[in-house]
Amino acid sequence: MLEVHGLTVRFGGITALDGVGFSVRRGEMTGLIGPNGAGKTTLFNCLTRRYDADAGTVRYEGKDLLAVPPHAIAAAGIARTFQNLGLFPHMSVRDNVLVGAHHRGGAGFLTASLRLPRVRREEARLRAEADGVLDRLALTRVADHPATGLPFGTLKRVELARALVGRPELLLLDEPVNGLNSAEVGEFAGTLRAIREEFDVTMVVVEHHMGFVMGTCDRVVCLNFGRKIAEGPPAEVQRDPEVMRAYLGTTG
Amino acid sequence: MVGFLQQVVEGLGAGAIYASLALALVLIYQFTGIVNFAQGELAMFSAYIAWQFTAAGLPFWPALVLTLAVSFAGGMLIERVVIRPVEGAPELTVVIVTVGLFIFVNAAAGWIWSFLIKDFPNPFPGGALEAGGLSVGYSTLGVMAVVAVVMGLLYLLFQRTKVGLGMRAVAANPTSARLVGIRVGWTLALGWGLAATVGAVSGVLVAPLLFLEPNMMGGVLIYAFAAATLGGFDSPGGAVVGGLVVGVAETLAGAYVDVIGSDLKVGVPLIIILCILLLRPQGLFGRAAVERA
Amino acid sequence: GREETGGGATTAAGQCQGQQTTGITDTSIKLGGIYPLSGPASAYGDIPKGIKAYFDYVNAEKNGIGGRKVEFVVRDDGYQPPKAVEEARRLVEQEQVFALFQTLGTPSTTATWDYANQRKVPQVFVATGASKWGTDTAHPWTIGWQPNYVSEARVYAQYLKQERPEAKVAVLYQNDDFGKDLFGGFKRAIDGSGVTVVAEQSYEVSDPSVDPQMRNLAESGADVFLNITTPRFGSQALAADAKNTGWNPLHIVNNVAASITVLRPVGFENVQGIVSATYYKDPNDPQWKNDPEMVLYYEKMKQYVPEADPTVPYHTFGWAVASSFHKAMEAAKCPTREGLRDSVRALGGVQVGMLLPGVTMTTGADDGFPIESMQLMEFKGERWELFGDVIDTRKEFGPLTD
Amino acid sequence: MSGDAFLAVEGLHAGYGDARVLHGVDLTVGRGEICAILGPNGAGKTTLLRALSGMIRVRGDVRLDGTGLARRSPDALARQGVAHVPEGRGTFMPLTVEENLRLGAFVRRGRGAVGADLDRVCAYFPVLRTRLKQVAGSLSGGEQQMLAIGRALMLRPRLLLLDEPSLGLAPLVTEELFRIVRAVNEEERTTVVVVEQNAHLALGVAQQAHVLESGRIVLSGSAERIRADEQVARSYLGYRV
Amino acid sequence: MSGRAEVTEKPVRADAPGRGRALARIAAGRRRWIVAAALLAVACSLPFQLVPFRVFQFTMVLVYAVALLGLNLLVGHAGQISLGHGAFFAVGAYGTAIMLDRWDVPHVLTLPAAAATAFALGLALGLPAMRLRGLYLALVTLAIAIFLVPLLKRFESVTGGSMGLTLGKPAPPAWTGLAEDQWLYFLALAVAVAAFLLARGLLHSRVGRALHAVRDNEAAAEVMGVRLSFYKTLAFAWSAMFAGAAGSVYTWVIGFVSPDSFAVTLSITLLAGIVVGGLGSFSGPLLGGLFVMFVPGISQDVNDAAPGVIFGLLIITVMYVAPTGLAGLAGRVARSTKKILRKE
Ligand SMILES: Nc1ncnc2c1ncn2[C@@H]1O[C@H](COP(=O)(O)OP(=O)(O)OP(=O)(O)O)[C@@H](O)[C@H]1O
Ligand SMILES: Nc1ncnc2c1ncn2[C@@H]1O[C@H](COP(=O)(O)OP(=O)(O)OP(=O)(O)O)[C@@H](O)[C@H]1O
Ligand SMILES: [Mg+2]
Ligand SMILES: [Mg+2]
Repeated sequence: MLEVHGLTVRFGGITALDGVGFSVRRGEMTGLIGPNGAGKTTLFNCLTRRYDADAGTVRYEGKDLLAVPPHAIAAAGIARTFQNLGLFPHMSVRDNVLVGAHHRGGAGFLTASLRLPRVRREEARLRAEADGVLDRLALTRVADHPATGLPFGTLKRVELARALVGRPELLLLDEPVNGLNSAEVGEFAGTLRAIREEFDVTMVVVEHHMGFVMGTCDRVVCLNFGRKIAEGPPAEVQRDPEVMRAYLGTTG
Repeated sequence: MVGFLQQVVEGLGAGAIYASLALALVLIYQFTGIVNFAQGELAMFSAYIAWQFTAAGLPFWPALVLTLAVSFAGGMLIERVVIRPVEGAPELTVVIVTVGLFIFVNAAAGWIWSFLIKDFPNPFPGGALEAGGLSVGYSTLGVMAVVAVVMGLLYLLFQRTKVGLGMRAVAANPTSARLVGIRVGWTLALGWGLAATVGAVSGVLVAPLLFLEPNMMGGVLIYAFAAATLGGFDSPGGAVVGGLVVGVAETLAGAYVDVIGSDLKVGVPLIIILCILLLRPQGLFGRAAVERA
Repeated sequence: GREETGGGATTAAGQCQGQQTTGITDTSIKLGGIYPLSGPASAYGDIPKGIKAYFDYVNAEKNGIGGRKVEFVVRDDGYQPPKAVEEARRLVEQEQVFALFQTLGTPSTTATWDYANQRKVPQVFVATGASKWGTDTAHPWTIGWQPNYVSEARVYAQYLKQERPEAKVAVLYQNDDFGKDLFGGFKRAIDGSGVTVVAEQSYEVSDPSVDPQMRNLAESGADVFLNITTPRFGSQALAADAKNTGWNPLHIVNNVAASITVLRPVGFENVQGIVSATYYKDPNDPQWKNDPEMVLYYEKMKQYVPEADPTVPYHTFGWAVASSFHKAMEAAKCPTREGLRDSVRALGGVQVGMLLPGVTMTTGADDGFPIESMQLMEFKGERWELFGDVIDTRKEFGPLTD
Repeated sequence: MSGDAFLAVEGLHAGYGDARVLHGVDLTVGRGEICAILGPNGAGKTTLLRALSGMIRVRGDVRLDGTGLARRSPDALARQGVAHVPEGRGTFMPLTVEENLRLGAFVRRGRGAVGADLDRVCAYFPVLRTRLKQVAGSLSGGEQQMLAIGRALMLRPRLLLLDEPSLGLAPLVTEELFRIVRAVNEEERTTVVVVEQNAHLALGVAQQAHVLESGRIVLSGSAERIRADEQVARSYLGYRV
Repeated sequence: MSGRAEVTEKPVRADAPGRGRALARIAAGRRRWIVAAALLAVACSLPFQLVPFRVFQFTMVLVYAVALLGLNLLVGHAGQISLGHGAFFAVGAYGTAIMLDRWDVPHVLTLPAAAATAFALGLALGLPAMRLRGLYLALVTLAIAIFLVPLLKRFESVTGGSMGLTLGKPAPPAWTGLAEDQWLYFLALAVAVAAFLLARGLLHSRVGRALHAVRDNEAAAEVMGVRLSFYKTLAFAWSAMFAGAAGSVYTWVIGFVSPDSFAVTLSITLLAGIVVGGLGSFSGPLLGGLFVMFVPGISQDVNDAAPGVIFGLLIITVMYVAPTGLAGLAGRVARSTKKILRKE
């Protein structure tokens, strides 16, 4: 479904990604790990066209993803969450989630301002769907709360809901279990597995929580200094000496 | 050719005036992140204070020193009394407060000193330096020199001093600034005080050239905005270069492009700014904000 | 209340029967004025202080105008026409004024005169010199006072035609109704003579400085410079002319910027020999030091508006226009709005103390301009020196039609 | 224990506007101790640290080394030697990494000592040394987290408040982090309050620990006792790294 | 809107409380309609209760409210600052004036034409301008507003130059039996209500959310599929359109346009009006209109020697008391009275 080839991104003197290549199969859950500053988030930013690649190709469902304009990524079926949260602070949780469904609506300035029946129907449909996802992620109670002032863990869930309501085929999660205690991580891992079935979505997850990665991912890619240093089933990567040296340390 | 060069020189002279106020704008923007609409009026008010001192019989230079001191204190006071209550409010709220301040100061000056033009002493000699057919007024040279000095001092302040670092930290993230022990309130007040002082320098430079009355700085403010926008709102050097570019462009366009004429010459800086900003949205010397998802 | 007429005890009887008496009783008369007390034009906001001083003095010491105490309500329009409309309506409908006495500025007056004329409210002695107040026939209730800008332009044109028949003139003018009117009048007045305009530059009130314009004008090598500006720009233009030693034209400055207060900051040594024209007395001019009206003015200003500075010429202007109103009201046959309307249109050589000797107010069926005479003056030493005769532009150029 | 209480908190109430979050928290931390706070998502851990560093208004008594601190502003507390690594890191985005670090030592005097500490922090987190002139906003999430910790250490604090310091750090760095915390604690007798989801590591360095739930402390004790608690084990120690 | 929602949050099932809240929302929605209807009724009765001069004042309040509604769309909802909206107001006003003056276009037709002109101009200027951020955009729009004044003076044959144009006002049809002031008031009211409904529709939709998203976090909005340039440019154009429509009604009401009526002060007044009224709120434009209309007069009543001193102080004070605008203040007051009432 996703094929990354020789992807390189530079910022001034820093090479954040250096010829990275891997592929993701449909339905698979891929873990992306690596030391801080290895280029994981940068890779996500490339896939969602926030950054331009200096070299390399990305094919998504056979299309050249790097030729897709940033705002069309969502419609192409890719959604993501952000490492440091990318919510809309002055909007309610529900509205935040509804923005995730933006590309699925068709109302324009004129039709919306006139409140045509078509627009109302579409609005009602998306609202129902958003409420469904909020419910699914146990966010109903905070649906009308503005997206500031909620605990970090909750906000991470709001981001997930926002991504899901866009009905993505490929979901990119950047450190989703940050700030959760281990029981919550376990719960979240369960939710994620269920969602994967329910929404039939392929996922790439960046995470430093190795328990979570080992427990949920089918395959793991490890980056270091912008280069891929390992790829394979979690248990294998975990034992990889270079991964241990660069990333996991001894307790791995 | 000499005529052309002379126009350029005159444009630089006008530009230096715009730059002088732009420096104060940039200063405030640097550490509060707002544009201060009242900056020009505060400069005008400082000029009146200087006038009041000289009218009371003080010689120019002591009057100037006193004025700078009063302006500094006044700037700090304004921050404490007027800006402080809206600290932390949305940015536009603060901007509108400065609009209110603009209206207030302008009206107050008229009320106190009337709208009659005041006789303001010129600190620089009247003549002009003649060289190669060009003539540059001593006051123009004086203004340029002062602006250059102020710019240099501001640069040192921002980049080389702890106070400057603290100010930039406050602008970047007031909450964190507090956490590392910066007295945010006082830093902001200090910033306003400094900006008012720089503004006072501008007002005193401008008053003998444009003639002192309450509306003196209105037009200058507009051009100072243009200068700061062009140069980048976070760079003192940019403000000065921006001011000079605006001054020269406007002068030349008014003089040589007939369709523009003197009535539409205000449009020239506009077009330059648009063109430059489209290429560099952060202004000529401004730093682009780093954005990470 | 929303009644149309009859605000007070009716004093209209006989031939005045049935005329409007809103705002006037046997003991009072209520006037409303609109000025920019705030905003960029607030310098003109000093005018009503002079008016107030005059009316307070008349009320207290002369038992008002013909026994009627004057109440003068001032409203602020910030020099914005929509605000002027609002304030005019407030004065007429809520304050129930007898007349609008002075609305300042061409735009504000233009925005309100349809209303005033529809409601048949006198709008007298408006504070703007546009020529349309006198030439327009559809607005009989509105009339100006000060010499219109075209007349003033004619005075300068006349002077040049006589003294410098071959003059090449450079003009700086404010790009608004005032500058355009005066400059347009000048161009028409020199039409067909040897006097020519060789360079013109305009400026906006929002410009910081007119230095660039002055530079361009200097290049023209003109031998006369006509300075059509408001005070601060007037000073700037005078200073620029003085600074430029390579260009020494005859400098004519228009009346609006001719006050001593505009010249002083430039330095008297730099403004010797400049020419202007005037119609009322400058409070800063030593030659009026012992003039009885000026003495009275200083005394009453100090007495009734002690916080105002009597040397501000706008105060003097206000005093002059208020005393002009006094005369016009006294001359009215009926103490009614119609009476005032007719009176201001039938002034016959009315003398007003604060006007220059020889300058009088005259209007008639075919003449809607109360003051049309001015006298030229030249700056010498520390004061203006009047020279030549008072020029009655009506006589010289014929009535103004437009 | 309370005989040498360096930080003593009594009946602490705090919240945001109408929302009350902490309902009377009592807590003492001995001089030179490390104290770990555990608790579920939304329990009020961040709020507690914010209250301790003066970022939010509080009701109740907070004493640092005997002096009352409640209602002091964060900058005053920083001058008292309280350093806070806040949730969200509080990076000065447009400033360089070096400027960020130097700001950590803003209230200290003596250029030399500050320079030495800069070196020390760079030794702790070698990535930062290579990035000193880089704009801090462009750092990766984990790098910014290191920067935040480094900035707090630059103060040479007497009391160090760490809000989920391991957030976004790679496992190797997380371990290193706790070694650093212990080292700082031992070398400088810095008292530390650490909120941490990685309970294993936190309890590993801490002498005492508290569990916060819904704004109340529901369990306190020595680190070993807490570690042994069954409920804690289920909630916080389940997933082993 | 829901400042008091539960904040202590634990993963919960959505059940009764969720449903109850939905019901409450519907009830609140109905209440809002009742309030709106009452407000409209009051608005319709105003011209029969007040002296013509007051009616005129309220007509102008509505004119400003329409312009502020547009500005609110841009500044409050899309987060883009414009210091040049007076220019679009002027374009609408002058467009109408020129149509009336040169071609005798019937009054009603001038409004859509003027609004369309402003829209087109907004679009044309929005395309390049929307590449700019915050302050830079604000200052470029300010420059546009400044430039417009000499431009209007330059093309004297069309615009009447600095003398401006004087125009006739729309006459009330005989069947209405209304006076001119009342008729103008109702025209302005109709335009305001229409503008309000349009803006409401816009904001309670996908488009409105997209604008809010752009305002709050551009990067995230784009990832969600919001095309930044499109939404920013169209928000600018729509906002210009509202300002243009307001300008058109202005010309009907005042019957006179001149360049000096549309100087920079107008643009700054508009921005101040919407910030004082309350950015991003529905009542903000109306409250802002009331402020812009009535406060200068009040200032003069307090101090007629220098009304600016009072006006400036009032702006500062309002921002001090109500940093999020009068609408926010009104909301706070309403909430706390409700709370007090409930406690009784
Ligand atoms: N806009 C930018 N400008 C300059 N450098 C950048 C920029 N974005 C990323 N970098 C650099 O690229 C490197 C990779 O960053 P990235 O955010 O991809 O790391 P990461 O693998 O996600 O790390 P972490 O686990 O800490 O989140 C970092 O060293 C960072 O400093
Ligand atoms: N800025 C704020 N405004 C309003 N409410 C807030 C704010 N910050 C936190 N809260 C509320 O305070 C409560 C406690 O939050 P806090 O952030 O202290 O929890 P936490 O234990 O740190 O959770 P986490 O593990 O997710 O970081 C939450 O219910 C939250 O909604
Ligand atoms: Mg990352
Ligand atoms: Mg927290």
